[in-house]
Amino acid sequence: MSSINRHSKQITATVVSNKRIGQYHQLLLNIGHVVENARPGNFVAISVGGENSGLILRRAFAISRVSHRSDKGDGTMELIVAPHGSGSKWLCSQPEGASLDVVVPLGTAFGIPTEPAQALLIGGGYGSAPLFGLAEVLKSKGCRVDMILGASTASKIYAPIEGKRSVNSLKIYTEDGSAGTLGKVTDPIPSLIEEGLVDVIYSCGPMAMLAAISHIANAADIVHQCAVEESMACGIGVCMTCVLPVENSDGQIAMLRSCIDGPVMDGSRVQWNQVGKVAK
Amino acid sequence: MSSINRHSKQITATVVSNKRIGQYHQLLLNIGHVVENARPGNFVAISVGGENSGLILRRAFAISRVSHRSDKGDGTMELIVAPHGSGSKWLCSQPEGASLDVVVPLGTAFGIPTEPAQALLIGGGYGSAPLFGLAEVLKSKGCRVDMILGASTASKIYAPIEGKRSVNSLKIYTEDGSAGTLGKVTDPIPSLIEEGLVDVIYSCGPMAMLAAISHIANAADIVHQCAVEESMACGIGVCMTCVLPVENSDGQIAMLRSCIDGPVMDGSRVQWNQVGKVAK
Amino acid sequence: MPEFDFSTTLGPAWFPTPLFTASGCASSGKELSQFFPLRDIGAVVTKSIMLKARPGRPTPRMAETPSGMLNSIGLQGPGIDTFLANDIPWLLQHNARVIVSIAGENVDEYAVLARKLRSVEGISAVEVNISCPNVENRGLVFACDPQASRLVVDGVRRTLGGDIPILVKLSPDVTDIVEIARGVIDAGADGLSLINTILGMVINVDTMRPHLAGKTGGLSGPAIRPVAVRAIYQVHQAFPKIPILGMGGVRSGRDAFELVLAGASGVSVGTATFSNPMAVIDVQNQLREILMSKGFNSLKEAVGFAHRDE
Amino acid sequence: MPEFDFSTTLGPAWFPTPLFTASGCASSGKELSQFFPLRDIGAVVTKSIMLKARPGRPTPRMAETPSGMLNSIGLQGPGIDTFLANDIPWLLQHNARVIVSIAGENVDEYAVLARKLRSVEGISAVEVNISCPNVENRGLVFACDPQASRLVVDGVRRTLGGDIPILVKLSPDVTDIVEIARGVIDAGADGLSLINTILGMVINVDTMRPHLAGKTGGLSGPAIRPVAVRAIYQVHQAFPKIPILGMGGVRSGRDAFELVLAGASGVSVGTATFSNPMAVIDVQNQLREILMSKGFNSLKEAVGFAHRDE
Ligand SMILES: Cc1cc2nc3c(=O)[nH]c(=O)nc-3n(C[C@H](O)[C@H](O)[C@H](O)COP(=O)(O)OP(=O)(O)OC[C@H]3O[C@@H](n4cnc5c(N)ncnc54)[C@H](O)[C@@H]3O)c2cc1C
Ligand SMILES: Cc1cc2nc3c(=O)[nH]c(=O)nc-3n(C[C@H](O)[C@H](O)[C@H](O)COP(=O)(O)OP(=O)(O)OC[C@H]3O[C@@H](n4cnc5c(N)ncnc54)[C@H](O)[C@@H]3O)c2cc1C
Ligand SMILES: Cc1cc2nc3c(=O)[nH]c(=O)nc-3n(C[C@H](O)[C@H](O)[C@H](O)COP(=O)(O)O)c2cc1C
Ligand SMILES: Cc1cc2nc3c(=O)[nH]c(=O)nc-3n(C[C@H](O)[C@H](O)[C@H](O)COP(=O)(O)O)c2cc1C
Ligand code: FES
Ligand code: FES
Repeated sequence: MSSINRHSKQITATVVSNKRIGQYHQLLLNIGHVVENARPGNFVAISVGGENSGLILRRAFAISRVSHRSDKGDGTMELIVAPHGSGSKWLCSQPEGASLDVVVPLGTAFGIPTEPAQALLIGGGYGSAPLFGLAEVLKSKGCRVDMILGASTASKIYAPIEGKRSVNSLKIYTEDGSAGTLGKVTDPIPSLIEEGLVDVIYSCGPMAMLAAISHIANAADIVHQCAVEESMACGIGVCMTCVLPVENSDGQIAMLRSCIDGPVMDGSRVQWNQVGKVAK
Repeated sequence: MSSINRHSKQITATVVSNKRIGQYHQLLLNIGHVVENARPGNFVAISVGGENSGLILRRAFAISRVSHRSDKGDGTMELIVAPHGSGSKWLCSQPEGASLDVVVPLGTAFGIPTEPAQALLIGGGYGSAPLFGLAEVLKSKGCRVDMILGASTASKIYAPIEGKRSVNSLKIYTEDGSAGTLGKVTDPIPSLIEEGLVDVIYSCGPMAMLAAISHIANAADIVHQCAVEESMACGIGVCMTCVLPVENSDGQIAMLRSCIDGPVMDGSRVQWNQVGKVAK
Repeated sequence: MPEFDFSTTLGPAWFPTPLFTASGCASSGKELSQFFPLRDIGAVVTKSIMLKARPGRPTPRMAETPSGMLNSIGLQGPGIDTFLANDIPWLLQHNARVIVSIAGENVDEYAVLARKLRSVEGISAVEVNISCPNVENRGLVFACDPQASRLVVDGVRRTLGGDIPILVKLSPDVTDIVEIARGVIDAGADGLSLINTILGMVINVDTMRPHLAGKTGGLSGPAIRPVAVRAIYQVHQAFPKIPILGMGGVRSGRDAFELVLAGASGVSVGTATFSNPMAVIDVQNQLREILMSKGFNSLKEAVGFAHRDE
Repeated sequence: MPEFDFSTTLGPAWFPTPLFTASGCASSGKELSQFFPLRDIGAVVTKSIMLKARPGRPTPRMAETPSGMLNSIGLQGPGIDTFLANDIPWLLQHNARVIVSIAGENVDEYAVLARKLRSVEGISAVEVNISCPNVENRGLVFACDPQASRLVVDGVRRTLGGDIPILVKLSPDVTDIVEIARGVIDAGADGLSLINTILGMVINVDTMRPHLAGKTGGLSGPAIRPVAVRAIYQVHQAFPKIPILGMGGVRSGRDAFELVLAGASGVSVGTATFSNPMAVIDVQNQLREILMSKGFNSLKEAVGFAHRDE
């Protein structure tokens, strides 16, 4: 824990652009050189509603991708935001040039293999966002990157054209068949594993999806790093609202904070069937 | 009372322009044909802070001037806003094109003489705002209009060039002498009265100023219509927070609501020395 | 499909819709009638009226707080006789249903007020505001004293007879609101109004003194909604058959729905009217829409729905 | 001109500044040390620790409300032994001043906790959180029961001896907070912490059930500030010599100043840290500036200043 959030800073970020993509908004924020410390899997926490807001808590969003030009001190970060409730809708309504109060970067990052490996990246809905940044890093380390994205319907698939450059293959599944194959992201995993194409699984998306992937990965004894999403009040480990039951190294179940012991966690240790319950 | 607020409407108004003038902001709002019911002395109540605002009460502002082109259905209303606390500062930060939630018009209006008369208009700080709209109306009725404006310092004097067209004379007083004459708006009143130049006094500004004018007007037995300013929660007469001790026609002191029995009141009836106390 | 039934009952009183003004937030009704026809809502709950005319507290009487406000009006009003002579006839003439809120300085005064109301035709219910200081007991607020609140309700009940339903309005500023509720139900309340304001204070950082002339004031508005929901939930759980008129921070149909799910048969809108003169009507329309979209056939099906399977 | 004196005392304990974390809003301190050096603030008030390790309540544990939030953590923690072995040494090593908050399930447990703390070097004070259910009395919260709260404090006082100052943290969910304060002062409290959260509930309009797994939760944040100011004002008026550690909705120096004027000798920042990791430091700097700009020579001059001339 001691190293978590060591590089976190509360900064004022400017909205460089705000584009609607399907049901999401792609927000590009200038966060300066802080960008250098952002790793795939990290998230940010943003104040919403403006100065006199009655919404007092920050909202958490995964960092999708970053880019920087160290010579100019410029660093941009991309977020993919689904307009859900008041806070995220406010965020989606912010015009170019608006200033945002952001704490960045937060939480754990995806672990990167030290040797080139075959990586399977699985994203549900806006959960695909951080996977594109991850894919770039994996690719640069010489990994093979296969990606599977799913959602209920086509407009909830986030798969930008630029992003596809970093992946070796991309499969899309929708539950209504409006894009890609009719079905779920979990459908093709077993055969990919069987074909020996999967050394490690990375995933991000709804908790039920992460649980299903864990089930498959556990059975095949494949490492599964997943980015979880629990309701967070503080995002920095001080409030204890975001806990999940997770098995310790000594085999005991503890209620760990998904904001600082996560969001990236070892899928095999999360007690998926007990999420929302209390560890005994 | 039954006719008060009969024409009030809750509308969405667009900011046509927002200009800084001295320490104030001049806001021009398009309020459509509602403008036809606005009379000098009326005020408006505006929601502040945006959709998720923790500022739950409307802010009250005097209507400075209105203009309309009935052929186009356009009607604009000008407000002069002092950036005071969170709400008024938010309002002053609204850009051209922003939408505001406004209830308009509210409260009593200045009474207009049925015959041409000599009117003295006295304003303190942003209290001059409604006097320019009033001056136009008085002028159009053939009245002579003398105006005295005062403030602590030059930047708190609001006296637009266009406004000066509707007045026969304009005197300015500042407490630090940075504009006009060093002194208070009350200084010249007695001599004007003595010279027989004053049939009726209209005033708007800080309560202490209104009290001082009332004192002079009472002594000379001159009608004094003043627009008071009390802290208001509702602005429409339902909360009882904005009360002032006022003498009834039957000589009794009652706690009247300055939002619907005002803001324009008969200065001679307000019990200035008991404001903030309770009528016995 | 049967038509949606939006009506509600508070004890023996029937109302076509479950939306009401909150006492003290609609004056006597006239002022709001400039914005919508009063007969369109469930009923107007009038500002608590006392025996004698009262000037109320000195100003400042209000302070805005985060998502809320404090008020300290001190029950300014014309006294019951003037009220009955002027305000009630006006309301009835305009086809408004009326719930009269009463407040007294001692136990007897409540009974006297009830006696004056007894013969008045056309009143739908009486709301007994017991969140006022009992001058006979060191100014202790009736609603904070189980014994005193029981006595007040007992007196009103005996005087009114069984004709006019009695709603008793409780304060959340108590250790155990269920206990206070039990007392007033035993004493004959037909229903409960929950909640009155929460005692608060704002200090003016310029004068460095309490901002309100009355020093403390009552906190209302969205800030207190979670407290209202909790109080309604607790009391409905303890007394599921006693109708509750809920209030506290409601400014949208969604908020009203929350109170209904917790156990409110009717919802009063108070502070929200200050920022939106049409609030009661807007909330009413939104609540109807939400209930229908959730598949309820009537308001009554939704009352206390959050307690199901327990 | 003498230098401005920002220091404060809570009973016999001295602190260089009057700004503290609020219990449960800074975990054990480590996490915040990524954002500022803990020694820069008055002290870290640790999350209430119980005798045994506790997993806390199921999730969801929080809900945002207008200008506030509800929490229902259920005192998750490692138990006092692990806490004393790991957290306290870490804090002291980093030169943080420490106030340890304790919570028990019955009167004895508080005394046992006090015994464990007695021999620990370097603790500035103990905050006794009595806003927890007493398992031996139908789960009634200690702080809502004058007798139980008195017994708890009495036990802690006897066990600790006179060395470590005791602050007792009260709940605002009572009919008369002054009465509860009187009881715990009589039992030996050196100071009071005011206020803990207010009991509330949010109903999830999608599931149409209480949103929190624990159903009710504690309301905190700016929404409750007027209640905190009122409680501090009332208690300071009744016991002007008893130091108060104030908390409830403070997110700026202006807010902290309000609590100080009402009578707080120190101010804890809780929920504001969730939206601003640097909140304690920011509030501290702003408060110092405000006090100086108002012409105070020391914090102490401002404590309770709103009560002057009464
Ligand atoms: C680590 C992490 C990464 C996330 N990444 C993304 C992302 O890349 N894109 C995206 O669109 N969304 C993301 N989310 C979800 C996003 O935080 C919520 O959609 C958002 O907080 C909802 O706020 P609201 O005001 O719109 O909704 P409301 O429902 O009004 O929010 C009310 C409260 O509940 C909390 N809340 C509600 N839903 C969620 C949720 N799903 N997760 C956490 N807290 C919630 C809010 O933070 C707020 O405090 C992420 C969440 C977490 C924890
Ligand atoms: C009838 C009327 C006409 C007014 N006309 C103008 C005008 O033309 N130009 C202008 O700049 N100001 C005018 N004011 C004053 C203006 O309403 C306040 O400056 C404004 O409400 C302050 O809000 P705030 O959020 O900036 O300040 P805050 O101090 O943060 O406000 C807190 C609360 O107190 C109330 N309040 C604070 N100061 C006043 C005040 N002076 N009068 C009434 N309520 C107050 C606010 O409405 C709010 O509810 C008028 C007030 C009234 C009653
Ligand atoms: C200005 C004001 C005056 C009030 N006067 C009364 C009153 O006379 N009698 C009463 O029972 N409640 C009174 N209340 C309390 C409200 O009826 C209501 O219970 C409370 O404000 C919570 O609802 P809200 O948040 O919707 O305002 C008053 C509230 C306000 C804000
Ligand atoms: C998530 C959370 C956890 C809390 N845990 C504790 C606790 O363990 N012990 C305690 O005495 N108070 C606890 N509190 C109450 C706070 O210390 C504080 O009294 C209250 O939140 C009001 O202050 P605030 O508005 O600044 O948060 C907690 C509050 C929150 C929001
Ligand atoms: S969100 Fe506060 S501890 Fe994780
Ligand atoms: S502001 Fe509400 S009655 Fe005047």
